[in-house]
Amino acid sequence: MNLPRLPVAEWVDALVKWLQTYFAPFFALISGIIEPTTRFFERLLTTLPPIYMIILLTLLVWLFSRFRIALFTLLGFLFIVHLGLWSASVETLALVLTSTLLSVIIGIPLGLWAGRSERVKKILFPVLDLMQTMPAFVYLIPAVFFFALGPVPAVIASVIFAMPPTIRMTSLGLRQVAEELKEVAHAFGATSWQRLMKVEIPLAKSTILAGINQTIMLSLSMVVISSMIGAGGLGNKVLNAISRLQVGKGFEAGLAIVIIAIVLDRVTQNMGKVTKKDERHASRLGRWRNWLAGAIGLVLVGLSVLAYNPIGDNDKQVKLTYVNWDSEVASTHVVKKVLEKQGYQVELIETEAGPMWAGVASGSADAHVAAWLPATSKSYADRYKGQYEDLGVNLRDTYLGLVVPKYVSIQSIEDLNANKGRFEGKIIGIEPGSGIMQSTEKALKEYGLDFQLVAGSDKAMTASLDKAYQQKKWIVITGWEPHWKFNKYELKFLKDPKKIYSTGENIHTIARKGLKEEKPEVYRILDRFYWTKKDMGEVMLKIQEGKTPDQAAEEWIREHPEKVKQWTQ
Amino acid sequence: MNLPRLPVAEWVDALVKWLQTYFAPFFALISGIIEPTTRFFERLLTTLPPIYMIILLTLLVWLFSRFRIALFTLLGFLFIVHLGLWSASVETLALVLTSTLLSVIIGIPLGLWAGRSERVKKILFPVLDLMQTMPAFVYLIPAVFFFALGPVPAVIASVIFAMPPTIRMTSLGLRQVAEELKEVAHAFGATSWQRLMKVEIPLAKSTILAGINQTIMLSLSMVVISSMIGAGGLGNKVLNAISRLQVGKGFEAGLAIVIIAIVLDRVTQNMGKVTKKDERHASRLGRWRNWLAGAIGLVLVGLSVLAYNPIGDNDKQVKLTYVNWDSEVASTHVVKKVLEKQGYQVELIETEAGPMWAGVASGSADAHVAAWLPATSKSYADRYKGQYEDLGVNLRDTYLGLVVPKYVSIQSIEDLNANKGRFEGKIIGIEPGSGIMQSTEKALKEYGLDFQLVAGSDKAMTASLDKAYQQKKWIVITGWEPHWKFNKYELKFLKDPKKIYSTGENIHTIARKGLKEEKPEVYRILDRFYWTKKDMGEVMLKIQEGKTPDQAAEEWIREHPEKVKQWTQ
Amino acid sequence: MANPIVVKNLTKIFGKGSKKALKLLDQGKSKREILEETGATVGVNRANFAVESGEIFVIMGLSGSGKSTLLRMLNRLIEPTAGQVLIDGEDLVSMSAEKLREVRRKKISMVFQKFALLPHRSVLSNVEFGLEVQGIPSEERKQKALKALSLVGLENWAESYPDQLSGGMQQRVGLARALANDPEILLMDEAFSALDPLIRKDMQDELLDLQQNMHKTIIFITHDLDEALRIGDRIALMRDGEIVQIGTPEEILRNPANEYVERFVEDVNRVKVLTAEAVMQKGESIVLGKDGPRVALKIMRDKGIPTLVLMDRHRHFKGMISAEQAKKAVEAGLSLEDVMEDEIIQIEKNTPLQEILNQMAQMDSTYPAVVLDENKRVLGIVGRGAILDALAGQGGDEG
Amino acid sequence: MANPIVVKNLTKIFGKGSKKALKLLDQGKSKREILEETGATVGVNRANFAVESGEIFVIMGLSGSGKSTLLRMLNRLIEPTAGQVLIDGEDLVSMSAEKLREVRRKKISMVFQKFALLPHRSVLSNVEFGLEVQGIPSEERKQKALKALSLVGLENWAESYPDQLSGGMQQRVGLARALANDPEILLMDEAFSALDPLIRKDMQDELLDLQQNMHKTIIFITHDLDEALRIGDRIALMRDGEIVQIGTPEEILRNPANEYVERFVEDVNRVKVLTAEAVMQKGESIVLGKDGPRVALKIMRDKGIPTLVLMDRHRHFKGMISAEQAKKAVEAGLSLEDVMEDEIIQIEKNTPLQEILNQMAQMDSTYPAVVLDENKRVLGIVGRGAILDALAGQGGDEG
Ligand SMILES: Nc1ncnc2c1ncn2[C@@H]1O[C@H](COP(=O)(O)OP(=O)(O)OP(=O)(O)O)[C@@H](O)[C@H]1O
Ligand SMILES: Nc1ncnc2c1ncn2[C@@H]1O[C@H](COP(=O)(O)OP(=O)(O)OP(=O)(O)O)[C@@H](O)[C@H]1O
Ligand SMILES: [Mg+2]
Ligand SMILES: [Mg+2]
Repeated sequence: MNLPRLPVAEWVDALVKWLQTYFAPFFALISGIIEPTTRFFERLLTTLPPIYMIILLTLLVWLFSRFRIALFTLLGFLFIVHLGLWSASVETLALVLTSTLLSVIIGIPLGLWAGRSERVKKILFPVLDLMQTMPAFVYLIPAVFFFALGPVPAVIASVIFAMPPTIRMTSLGLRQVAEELKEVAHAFGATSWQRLMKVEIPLAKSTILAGINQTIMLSLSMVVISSMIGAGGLGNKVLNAISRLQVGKGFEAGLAIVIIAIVLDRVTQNMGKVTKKDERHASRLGRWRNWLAGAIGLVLVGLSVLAYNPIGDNDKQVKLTYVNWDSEVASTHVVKKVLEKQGYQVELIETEAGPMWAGVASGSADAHVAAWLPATSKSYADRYKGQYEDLGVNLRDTYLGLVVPKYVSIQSIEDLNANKGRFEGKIIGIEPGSGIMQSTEKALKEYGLDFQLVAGSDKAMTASLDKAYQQKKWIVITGWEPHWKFNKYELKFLKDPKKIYSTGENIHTIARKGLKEEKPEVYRILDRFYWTKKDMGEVMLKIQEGKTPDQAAEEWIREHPEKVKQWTQ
Repeated sequence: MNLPRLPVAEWVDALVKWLQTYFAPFFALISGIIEPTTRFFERLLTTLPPIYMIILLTLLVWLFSRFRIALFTLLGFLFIVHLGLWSASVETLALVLTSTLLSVIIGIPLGLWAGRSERVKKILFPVLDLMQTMPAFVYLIPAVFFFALGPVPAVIASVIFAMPPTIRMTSLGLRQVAEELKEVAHAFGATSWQRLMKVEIPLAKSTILAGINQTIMLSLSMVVISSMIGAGGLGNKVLNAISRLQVGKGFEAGLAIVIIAIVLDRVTQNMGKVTKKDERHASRLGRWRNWLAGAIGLVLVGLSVLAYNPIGDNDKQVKLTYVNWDSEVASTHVVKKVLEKQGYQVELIETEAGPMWAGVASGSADAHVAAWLPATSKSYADRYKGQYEDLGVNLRDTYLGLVVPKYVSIQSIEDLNANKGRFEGKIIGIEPGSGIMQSTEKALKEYGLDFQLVAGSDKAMTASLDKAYQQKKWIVITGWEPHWKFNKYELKFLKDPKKIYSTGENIHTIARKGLKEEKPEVYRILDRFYWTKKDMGEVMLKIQEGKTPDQAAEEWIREHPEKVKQWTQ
Repeated sequence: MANPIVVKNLTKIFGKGSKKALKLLDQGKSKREILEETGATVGVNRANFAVESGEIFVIMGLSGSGKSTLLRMLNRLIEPTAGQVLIDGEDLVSMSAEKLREVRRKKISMVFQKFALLPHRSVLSNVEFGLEVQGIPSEERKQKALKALSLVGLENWAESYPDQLSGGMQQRVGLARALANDPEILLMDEAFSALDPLIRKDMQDELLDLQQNMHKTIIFITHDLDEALRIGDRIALMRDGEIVQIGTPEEILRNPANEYVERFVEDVNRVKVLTAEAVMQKGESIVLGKDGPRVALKIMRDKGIPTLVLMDRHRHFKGMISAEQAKKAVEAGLSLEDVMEDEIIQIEKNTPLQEILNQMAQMDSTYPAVVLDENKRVLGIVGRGAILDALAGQGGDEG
Repeated sequence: MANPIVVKNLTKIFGKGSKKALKLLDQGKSKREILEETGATVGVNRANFAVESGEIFVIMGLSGSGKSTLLRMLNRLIEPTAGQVLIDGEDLVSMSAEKLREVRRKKISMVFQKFALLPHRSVLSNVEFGLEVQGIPSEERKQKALKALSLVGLENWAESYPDQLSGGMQQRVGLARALANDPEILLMDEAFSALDPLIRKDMQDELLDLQQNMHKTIIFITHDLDEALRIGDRIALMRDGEIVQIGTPEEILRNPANEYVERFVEDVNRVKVLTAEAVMQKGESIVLGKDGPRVALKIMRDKGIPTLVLMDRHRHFKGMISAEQAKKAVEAGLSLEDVMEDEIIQIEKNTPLQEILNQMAQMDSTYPAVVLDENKRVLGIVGRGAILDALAGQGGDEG
């Protein structure tokens, strides 16, 4: 094979670039359709408190299927609420509903076409093969290039992956309609359209529904992957848990997905199976069912009106994206609250680092405050060189070292040996093997400290610190900043003249190109946003104490009007 | 819902721990079955050079299906070779074949059972629902806990995800056998077993094959996800490309997956469709087909014998795992080569950071040389505290700064202004916005440099440097270490008294617990492994110049016998 | 009235190479030869016939003989390969799609073997289908459909669904659907084949009843000869796509065109199928009041016949007389009126033999039955011997 | 030989609540009432019969009447709810699974409606199936299978596959498969229903031919009365799970047990079904050489009959004589031998009427046909009148 290598990769890259350049308005149009739809579903499902919404959904399920499924829905969804995963589930549901809707709207006409014409089928089906076998990961990144970060590319990716069964089964359903029944339509002089509407579609209905069922299942299976590009929801919970190696947490989120999947599966399967006979049976069952249907219908319409909140003034909307690290959660939420105080609607998109950068670079997100430079985020920063604006540092210099309460009167590590007795000869560490423990071991050697480094856990250390702090006893612990303990206690780092402990990076704020012109006020606030590790630590502390990030940010802003004023003036 | 929260997550975590503790031998047994199988397939497919193997596969496909499919196989596979993805494809194929084999061996008996007994079906099918809807990500990490990193957990995960269709369709196929034909068996006094073997299975065959077809497709769709836990293959290529935002590259790998998928799909689909009639037809087509079948069979047997290389002495095997960063590629391959020189068989597992740590912690990999401490890898290091041994630093202090050729006679950034003319007033930078450019801008300010920072690209900068270097002109560029340019050219960092540029972390070597006792020599070599940025840079340079990592490492070792001797003595 | 359906050289060849196959057909090759040579299947081979208005025209033949194909070309559900189908003189084959739809909507309806009811529609709405397709407003539609339903006696089942009905009832719905838009022509493809024997008989009766009132032109397919004979005014027998014979049931029974038809026909219950007309003999007669017993006796002796029909001057039937009785009258000097037997079985031309036999068995007389027209004028006589001869497959002489 | 199959009170109730349904059955509730009350379907309701060795026992009835259920209980493909099935005196119902398998392998074979050939096996291998299951070695198996195949005339198709054969050939394979292990009893469930009418007739003939040589005990299901009458030695008519009537074809034709049977029977072609035996009359006779023409004339006059049978002392048939001829003999002084007609149609007890009619039509004589036994001894006579009466549905008197 000494042929010159086909530059497939280059072609694709060029194509992507070309599409990005010339099809931007088209993609914007698509975004403009998908995004509001997803939002609508999300709002619709959150117009009522979870319990009521679940009861409503249960009734709806009951209406469309059988009692057992409704019961499962009720219990399953309550269980999800119990696990605290309801709002994530709602996001996931909204995403799945949007993808399914889109798949149906596009897929059924295509399927009908392929069901009627052998030629269309011959052309279409290989494309479907490609759509189903090409790993979603491959088109995830282009999707971000083309569409804003967040639900839109997720929906697009889901549709690509999940639509084929709807097309295939619609085509199959049409082809499976008994020849004799098609002949009936012909023989009575039906037009092609009449045949389709009066004979073929009604008879293919259950097969088509089976296709939609598969589409729903497949788009559910994309939930985790699409949360990699900021789709949020349960997939995000799974990814977070997994990246922290919390198997149990991941399992909980997975279980929620399974519950939703089973509910959606059973309901659509049942709809496919329902024959006229059942419907007749049902209608004979009594009018209460019709009443119920009417009532649910009314409620839904009402909720829809409520949920159909016209999409706000675009000038007043801001999208921030972030990665789920403690520090970024704190800073992003504070920025969000500050902007909201200025009258903006702020949307937060939690994602992976790559898409976060891609989002801002593509202009689909306005900014992020999570660029760890110069090291951690270097590859992304380089990749998108020139496609974003660096608004400078918002937090400076993280710290590692040995920490003591302020009331401890020594200042440097070198002073420790002299006070060994007061410290009981112990440095309280955290989990063995962690970076700071290693540095500390090195410090013991380098400074010749005659101390024992007690390995344990973060929690154990905090407990020791708390106890000592209450009693004003001397204690030395391993510590790092930003961390909430610096806000809860008065602590200080011991000087480290031998520079054993490393000093960290700065966190930068990154905005998209054009933000300055389009939303100068937002730009200014982001540009001015600057705080200290102590500030951040306060917010983290609040979160650590159980507040939601929103609450924590809210409170912190209330407590620091002067800082906020600096940013916003 | 003010009930106490059900500690589902905790239960799961406890269960995982418990299984890990008490079922280790069981899991080891499973690994002991799966791993050699995968290896066998991999070896089998690599016994011949790609071209010959592809011809053999094409003939095989032809034998089992139609000419068009065989032709597609030939062209498709050649295209894969052309893209340079053959060896990755072989890994993927081996993985898929193993998963399919396992799914069939487990799934068909279960399916037959469920096809015979309504009760079994009732119990089994909800489990299948769970298997199919629970996101694979959730059980990926436990899979790593239970099994060695690499193909085994990937196969397990694939089997979980992909087996259900085989079970379902086998059960369905059995149930679809015409009642009359089952009655024939009964009426002629066949035993239950005779009925199964002589009537039911032959008649359900095509449905069962359709199930296997789906299983193959699903296990192919797991390829990318399973490469997150070190399964390698095409999935890895996709992930790598994606994490570097190389859409085109990713597409190429995706295309290879699509090709394999289509070939496997068409072949199995065709096998399902082949009726007795076709077979009769085929046999009438002439004896040459039988000859072909015989020949291929013989070749395959021969190759199998070749491939059935008894698994080597376990004491002489070492598994290293690494993440695909330039630096880690270099160091890991060097260590590999060194160990090979000592007579070890070294297997490299490329994976994500998380699984890399989990692998060593669980003891399924022996070591990795890629712990960036104290910052980057902190979370992993903490997570597995006590489950590994830190063998200390293998590379120290990365550097950022302004770089000049050695022949430039100034030493410090502070000297730049005075020599502005000789530098033509320019600092050659790289892509705008990257970490180092920002630092340089800051440096311009802080040192009051009257220089222009020229933004461009890495490549452009290297080109400028090369040109200047040839002509011994003065030039100042932004640079960082480790980097191959320090090896290609004689360069030096300008002193940075204001410490504008950060200094980085150290890279540690991490070994599994017990390695010291079990493979003391390996442990010693790993422990002693220590080199400089310059060393690493040399290897990186070779790779950058187009050598494979293996070649590069090999050469570097040849060139540095003294260093290697230090490690191995 | 002209023939509502005229079929000329109608041919259907399935598969590729129909051109070549057509040529081979013209060369007189058989269906099998053509299949082997070209791979094309001859569905129907140059069918020619004309159906009369108000007639039930039955097409029969074994499975695969091309019955359905032929029928479906009559409304162009299957596109003919060659030939013409003239519906009321217009050629269906060359008709525009628009025009064809109009014909299908107004003139030709079809009833299907497996009923082909739309399972998702109620009975009423199934019957409405043809009207709905024409865009007839819903009220009118409903009325017409209900009328059609009441024709088949299912007006009370309008709101049911097909799967709630038995097979026979379902086929009635199919019939009602076909009748709803009041077509001239009904095409029925093995309409009763899926029904149980007893129900099937009921449906046949019902069809005949309906036909009495509606006078549709019906093309009816069956592979059951009994059914064909029972309901068909004329029967076309098909084999391998060719029409082997066309004729009335009696013509086919009496003169099977070839061995194939003969085999088909050999098991038929002739007593049910044959009618008086088929077996009646002229029957010598004399006019009462004109001729006396002596003349009667002479005629009987001369012609060697045992009985004589007596009628009045208007050829109205009066009675019969045997040679014995005539002799008695001559001997006793009685008139013919005095000795004649007037308790004679009186039948019509189309009375089936079974009926005649039953009456004869009841009367237990030795006189033949007499065949009268609607004005009681004598057409002929049916003696036992003639019936027995007919049953033996010999047929009687035409009267 | 004892009855190979005896069925006692055999009952099958499908669905739950069969206990309760059984009780209701005993209370005489109908199938429909039981369905409404318990939701259980009565498949077969207390069937009682015994099949004789070598007999073809036909079970017929409409769809859903329980034929298949009854048949399948005879080899326990369906588990009876109550009652006994005695195969050669052994109760199948209480038999162990092991024993049952043995019976199915050796004594009872089955032929299925839709042939039920295994599509993945060649014809030969299909026929071998029953033998294979018994573990018979491959050579012997093949030999036996080939023998069975040659019985049905398909020895040249052994290597073909079922889908290459026509329907009739496929069913022959099904028959060969059933015959291969030489069972005593053959169960045939609508074995010919899926075949075209002509092919069906061929198969019936073939079955009757086979039966002549093999003398199996055959239970044959059909819903076609013609078929039942054609091949059945006895017929059991079922309705709603009950056996309504059991009898020979003639018994059923002549004495339908109720209106249901009557409706079934009304369309039957009696000419084909009824035999001489059913219509023959005693026929007065005199012995030649003993009595003269005068005696003959007297007998005829006394009894009011037109013909007399003449036989020799051993009751061997010699000829017939009419009153006219006898008178002529008396007048001319001739002996009976001189004037008797000896060209008389001679038939056997089981000659069908059709045959007699055909002969009569050929002979064109007025004499009745005479029924002889195998030794040419006179059993009775069949006159035209008797035949016509039988066709009228009245039946003849027993001879
Ligand atoms: N769509 C088709 N394509 C090819 N051949 C066909 C097609 N339809 C019918 N034929 C062939 O045409 C011939 C006539 O078929 P047709 O269905 O008209 O027979 P039929 O008399 O209606 O039989 P049946 O009694 O089984 O309905 C058969 O040989 C059949 O195989
Ligand atoms: N497995 C079953 N479960 C429930 N009811 C059944 C079952 N099999 C048969 N039946 C019922 O038992 C009755 C007799 O059925 P069976 O199949 O014996 O009738 P059949 O006379 O063979 O009819 P056909 O001529 O249609 O074959 C019917 O009412 C049928 O609905
Ligand atoms: Mg047909
Ligand atoms: Mg049956």
